[in-house]
Amino acid sequence: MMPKFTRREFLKKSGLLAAAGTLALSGCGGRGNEERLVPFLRTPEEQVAGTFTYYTSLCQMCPAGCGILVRTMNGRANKLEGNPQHPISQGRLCARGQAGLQALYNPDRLQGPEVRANQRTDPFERTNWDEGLAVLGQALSESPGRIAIYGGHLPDHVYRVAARLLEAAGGNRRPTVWNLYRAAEGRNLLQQAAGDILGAERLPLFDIGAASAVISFNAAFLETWLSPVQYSRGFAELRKGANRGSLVAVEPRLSSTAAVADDWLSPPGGREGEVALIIGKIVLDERLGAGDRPASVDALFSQVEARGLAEELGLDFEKLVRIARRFARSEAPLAIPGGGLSAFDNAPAAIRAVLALNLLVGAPNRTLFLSPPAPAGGELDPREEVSSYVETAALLEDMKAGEVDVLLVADGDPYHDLPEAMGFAEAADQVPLLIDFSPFPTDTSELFADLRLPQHTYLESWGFGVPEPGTALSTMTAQQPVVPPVFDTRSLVDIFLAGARLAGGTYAELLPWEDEFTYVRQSVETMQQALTAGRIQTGSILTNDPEKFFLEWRQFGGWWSTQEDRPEVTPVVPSEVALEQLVTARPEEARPHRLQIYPHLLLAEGRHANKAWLQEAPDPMTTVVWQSWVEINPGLAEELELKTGDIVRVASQSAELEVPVYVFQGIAPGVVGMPMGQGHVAYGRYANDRGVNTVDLLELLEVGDTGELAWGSTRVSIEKTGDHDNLARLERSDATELPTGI
Amino acid sequence: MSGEVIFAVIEGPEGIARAMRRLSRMGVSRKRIELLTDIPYPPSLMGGETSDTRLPLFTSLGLVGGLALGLFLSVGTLLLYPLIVGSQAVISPPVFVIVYELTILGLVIMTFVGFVYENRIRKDPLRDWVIPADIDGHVLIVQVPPDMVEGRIRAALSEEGARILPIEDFEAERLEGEALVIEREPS
Amino acid sequence: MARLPNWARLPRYSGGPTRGLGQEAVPEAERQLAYEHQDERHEPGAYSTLQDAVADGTIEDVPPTEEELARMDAALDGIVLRSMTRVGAGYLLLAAVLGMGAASLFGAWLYQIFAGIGVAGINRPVFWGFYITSFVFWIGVSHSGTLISAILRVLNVEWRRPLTRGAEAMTLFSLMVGALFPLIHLGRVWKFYFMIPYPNVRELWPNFHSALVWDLVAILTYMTSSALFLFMPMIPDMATARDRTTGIRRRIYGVLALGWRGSQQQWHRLHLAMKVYTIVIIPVAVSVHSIVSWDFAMTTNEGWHSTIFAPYFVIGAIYSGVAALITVLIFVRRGLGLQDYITKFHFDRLGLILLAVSVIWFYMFFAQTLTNWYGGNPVDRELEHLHIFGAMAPLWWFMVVVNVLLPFFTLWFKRVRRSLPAMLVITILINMGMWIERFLIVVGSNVRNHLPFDWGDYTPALPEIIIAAATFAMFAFLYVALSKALPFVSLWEVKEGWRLDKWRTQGIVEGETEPAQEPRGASPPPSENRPEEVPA
Amino acid sequence: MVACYAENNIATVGEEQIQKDRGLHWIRIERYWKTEWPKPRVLFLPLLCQHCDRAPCEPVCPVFASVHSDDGLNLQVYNRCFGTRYCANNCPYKVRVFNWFKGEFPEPMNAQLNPDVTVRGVGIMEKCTFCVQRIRRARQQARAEGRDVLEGEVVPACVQTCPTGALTFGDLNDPDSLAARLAASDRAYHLLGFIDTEPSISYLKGLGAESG
Repeated sequence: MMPKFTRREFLKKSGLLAAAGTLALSGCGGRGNEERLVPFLRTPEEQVAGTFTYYTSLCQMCPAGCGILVRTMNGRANKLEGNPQHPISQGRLCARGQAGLQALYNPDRLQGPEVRANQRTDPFERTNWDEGLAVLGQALSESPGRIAIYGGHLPDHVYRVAARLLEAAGGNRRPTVWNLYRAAEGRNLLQQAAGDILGAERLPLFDIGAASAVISFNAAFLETWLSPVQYSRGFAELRKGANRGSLVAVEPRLSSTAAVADDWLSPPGGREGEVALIIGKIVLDERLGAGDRPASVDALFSQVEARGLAEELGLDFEKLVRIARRFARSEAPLAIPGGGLSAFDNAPAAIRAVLALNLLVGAPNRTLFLSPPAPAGGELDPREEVSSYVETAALLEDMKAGEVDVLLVADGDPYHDLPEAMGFAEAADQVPLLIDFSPFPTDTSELFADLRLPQHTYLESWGFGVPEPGTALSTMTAQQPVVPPVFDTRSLVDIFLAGARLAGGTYAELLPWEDEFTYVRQSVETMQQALTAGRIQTGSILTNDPEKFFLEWRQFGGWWSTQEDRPEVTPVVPSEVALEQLVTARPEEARPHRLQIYPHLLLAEGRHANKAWLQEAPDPMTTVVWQSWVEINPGLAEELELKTGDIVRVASQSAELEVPVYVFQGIAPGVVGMPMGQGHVAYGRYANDRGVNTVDLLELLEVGDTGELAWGSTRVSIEKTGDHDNLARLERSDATELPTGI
Repeated sequence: MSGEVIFAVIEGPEGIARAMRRLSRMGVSRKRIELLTDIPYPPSLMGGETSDTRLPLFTSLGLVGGLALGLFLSVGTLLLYPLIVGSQAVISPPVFVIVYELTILGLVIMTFVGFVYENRIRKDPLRDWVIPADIDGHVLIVQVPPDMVEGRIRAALSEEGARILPIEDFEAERLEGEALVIEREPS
Repeated sequence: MARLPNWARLPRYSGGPTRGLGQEAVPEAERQLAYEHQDERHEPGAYSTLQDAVADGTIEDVPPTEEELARMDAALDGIVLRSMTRVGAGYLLLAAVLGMGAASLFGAWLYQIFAGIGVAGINRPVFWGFYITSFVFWIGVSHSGTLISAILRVLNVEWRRPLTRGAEAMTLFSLMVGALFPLIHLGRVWKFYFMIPYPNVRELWPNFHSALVWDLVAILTYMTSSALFLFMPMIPDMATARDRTTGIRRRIYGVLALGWRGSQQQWHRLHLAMKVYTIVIIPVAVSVHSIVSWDFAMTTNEGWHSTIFAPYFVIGAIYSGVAALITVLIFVRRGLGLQDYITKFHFDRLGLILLAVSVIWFYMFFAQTLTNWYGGNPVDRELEHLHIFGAMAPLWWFMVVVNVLLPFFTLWFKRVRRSLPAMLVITILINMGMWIERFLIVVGSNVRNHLPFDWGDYTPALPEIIIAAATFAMFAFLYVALSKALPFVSLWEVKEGWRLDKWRTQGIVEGETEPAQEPRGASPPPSENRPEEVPA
Repeated sequence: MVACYAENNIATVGEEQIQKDRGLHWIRIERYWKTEWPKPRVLFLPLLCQHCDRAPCEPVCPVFASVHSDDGLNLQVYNRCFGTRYCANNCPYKVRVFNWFKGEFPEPMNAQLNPDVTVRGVGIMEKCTFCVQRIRRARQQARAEGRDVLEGEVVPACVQTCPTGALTFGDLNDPDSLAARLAASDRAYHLLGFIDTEPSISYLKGLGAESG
């Protein structure tokens, strides 16, 4: 029998032979050359091994859609970098993007399809793709109208296929894309408010780089909000040069965005919108409003009793005056209504108030724009749309009612990511067939899935993305496999297409593509046709040859316009931003603290908890790693006799968690802060049994009639347990003074 | 080496002192007398200094050798393979700590080597004789000068209270204790 | 006028006939003489009372006769050689227990090597912990022996004679123990040879700018010197052992005796070599601990970067060394039955030295602390605050109490100095304090630095604790094991001392430290000793 | 930070080791509170190896594992290091980190390792290298093309990835380079300058526009 002799082994052996040869030769030459080959006197850094090959691709570690470069050697990816030419990333990449390699090479990845025979408590057994796909195909064909797809983030090309799949299945469902991270982005509410004020229901484009004075209303735009890399570049632009722009942050918890701001205002949570009103009133009073502002906008602010309101919010009015003056007098002011505003039941009013402040100072079309349309117009739709909370809850209700026969978990980990009170566990128990497509074992798949069909990571599959909010350059980013698949996995689109083929009927009609590559290729051609049809004349790729276009599209990492294309904002002034709507208060004596939950800078809602790099990278404000924590004001700490690391019981109406305290200088009394992200039970070695799932604390309060979750309105009580945990963090002392000599 | 050898056992330092003086007056050179004692007596009591040793030479050699080695290591090697480290010249004064330590090390080791050499390796006409273990007292070994009569010396020593032992006892002991002390035949 | 009883010099004869050791059985009359003053002898302070009586002339110090001296010699040989040849069950048990203790060190070390250095409690910024603390401690203890014995030799202090061997052995053993620690603390001990200067394949020499290389060389030098310093004067005693044993022992001692016969030449060379060693070893000892201190003082770290460190460490080393010497002598005296050679008088003198050293040490410690405090460097201030009032205050105050107050308020008193239990407690406490002092320097300074973000703390982990504790067992084991092999009292030196004492009293030889005294003995020196009177 | 981990094959050590303060972060952002609640002001201090000209870590290494390169880098030569940790003690910035255990890269995570960078074993000191492998690559490339390394041709991973562009890298010997100009500006200062280690890294004073 021939021994199995893989290529790598061959290389190893030939390398050994070569080394032996060198030694043998040098034996003759006395003080031979083998010492010279790699003398220890030279450091290993002096040596470089081979030449790198770079591939462009698209980062899918968050929904922002940065273009990346992947550095590979010998078929292995070893570094991700920002694509310097890509309009969003421009050569930069955030920590989460960097960690994409650990999604690709995660040691806990599923190595192939797995099925479990009967009960959901049975262990999974490996199966092959034919059998797995057969199950999928059968399920699709047998359950028309009773199929649902869930995902926390579905890349545009996947969403499009998934939507078509559901369309073919009938039943009027669209893929459910929702979790707390997406809720914290507040896309839907921002879009709605933009419709109200900026005249188009589209995400606004905040050109921070062009601004000279920015007020951020609860926007963690340097961390997790919408498109952090792009905003960070903008922020760098803002701060650059002699005319260093200013940044004021209005938020109850000092995020790392607020930490680098010039001023931090901490009104009680949910009352940031009122600060916008106060600033607007001051601008009016001082006659600093922009000359070209819509006349009626003044009326929104004129009724505000600024000084009294400031006092009520506990803010220094004189300071607000200074801030307002600087803001309004600056050449290019910009007020950003952040995702944090969507956390409260007055979110629409608050966002409108902030956008109205922009109108007052003349920000529209100077620093405030709308996202450009997709390059191929509607041809590529549907693109990913975030569902509302109510839609998601409705899906769960349907499941509980037994109206869903097949749940396809295309991405994410609903059991972990959705608040416990929504009852995913209960709902999933009622679903006869749950297929999970995550490349990793997840809490959901471990507990509820019947079949696991692991998909490729984004570095192994094809795709495209049309970023939203993009930049002023309309873009279609290329995603391509940069390494051969590490395990026996398939791309999700391929799985869906294969399932559709097996199911036949409408499925095959609506999903006609042979495989993912053909699908992507065709989509690119669609776009190219749209371009050549004359809608956009300039662009990064100037060719009409589809072959060449596709090649260059992959080579440069996508197509993007070379001319800025900013849809004009045509302000619509609302009749009022009712002050009453802004007053949000749910005093509850039994639960004295408002819970401010926020997406973890590195772990997001928890999808990155299985990546060691991201677990080990410290949260910038607390420097905590590998853990959950609750941030409390030093005053409260004193009152409860708590110090950092003491374990407290945090209880809301929905749940009770025990978690270590971090005494945080940057959080107002009455608020406690908790990051999302930990508390997994079956998400691989790096994530399991680590910290708590803070999302479970949330009460299910809705934002008015918008159908969104007021995820910042939960109230909790805090109780000392007497236990202590040496909270793992980088800072070693509670000493807060500055080092000497700085 | 010619001439008879006399072995005398003398009790007590006073007796030895007397015997030594007697021998010296009889004209037996100090070099022909070997005195074996279990503790050191002041030379003034024991017939004067017998400073026939090259130990200082060894010590000096060690000193010079250690110094050279120290200089080579602390200056030479640094010049041979100059690597730059922060805030220090290639040869900086602190490296002379090494020179000092190695100088001392050389000195100490060579002194010991000298000591061993002198005790075990160096040729010494009277050193081949061993004291039998059960002899109580101090042993005086006298090599009779060629121009003297052995009997006279014997008599003189006996007069001073020495017990003259037959040479056969010593030879037997020498064979028995071969591995311990002596490998060489007395010439 | 009463006569100073011979037992004040005479070793207690405490056994039956010692055939096989080449010794005559002691006659009954002799035994009677030995026991004559037994009660008196066991009375606390009797010995010193007698010494005092000699000093003020109420008791006459009559030199022993030659016969008495011969008996004293034989009894001393007997005690020492018997302890080298007799192995009892108690001894074996003790050796086994200590041996297991010492073995646990290597067990823990092996575990650390295979598991990774991380099983120790060290971290960033406390990169050095128990290991370096122990290293400094043991190197410090090693200073006792050589330094005490060399200085006393240089000054010709006669009472040193029964002590030197034990002190020198202590130096060597604690060096052996201490030198293990730089190895134990290495991250990759299997690459230790990187530090040895030889022309290697890596074409690289060690970096002689590094205080650690100084350490290596200095400890090598010190270890060699002190080993030879211990061994050289042992050669005549090895010869004695050779002559009085049989079989394998005889062969081994024969080899170790290096052909010693006791000829005048050899004695002369020995004296010469010892003179060289005695002079040379004092600066070596000083340099070794200076260099150990420079491991710290050469850095930029606050709490370490101090010019006083070299003398401070040296005096600290002598301090803990003298204390350890007293502790060890108490045990050795008991274990080897040397009560008549190592007497309360010795403890009295050593106690005085200890007192003096403790005061000097306190002076240095105070100077160091005061300048740190007064200098106002924020990190120094923080460190002092941490030590004196902060988390490390219990350690610091313990150290101050046992290293400053305790010796000062006890060692002034003769009764304390002559009470062995008191001395045992005091010296053990002093060494605990000195261990803590090293801990406060090594770890206590590393926990704070210029960047408060990187302040740290340190909790020793089990392997570190085991290893640090096991070194004490190892040290004791070396002592116990080698006490069966080596003569722990320098036979010839003690004997020489008795003779010199006698001759000085008789004015035959001049004392080297004191002027020649008038012969005080009742009987004049034998006329035969005068050269001019020697009959023709 | 993560870019640094990816570029330089830094192992993660896990929660327990971080609790023992044994993280291997080559660059860390130290967060200081200039003032505390109720008016907290934060200062972020990115701390990485300062590549001092008069590096205190270098002379103390007994085996020349910490040496100066000809272009002024402060090198750590892993295969020479045997772990005395003396250099780390002597570093005023405490930026040297130590491999207390062997770093783990369970299959298939080993595939992500950068082939240019040695994977360190147990008992070895490591620290920021300014991504020396990138500098070497650029230099070889430039040499092959018979030119000097151009400004901006090479940047360490952290500088490359930092979204806010807070870090600038360049040749201080070239007075026209951006880095040299910034280092010469009035805003530039050296961290712990009083120790006089002559670091290669300059920090720029912030121009805060605080309003009360």
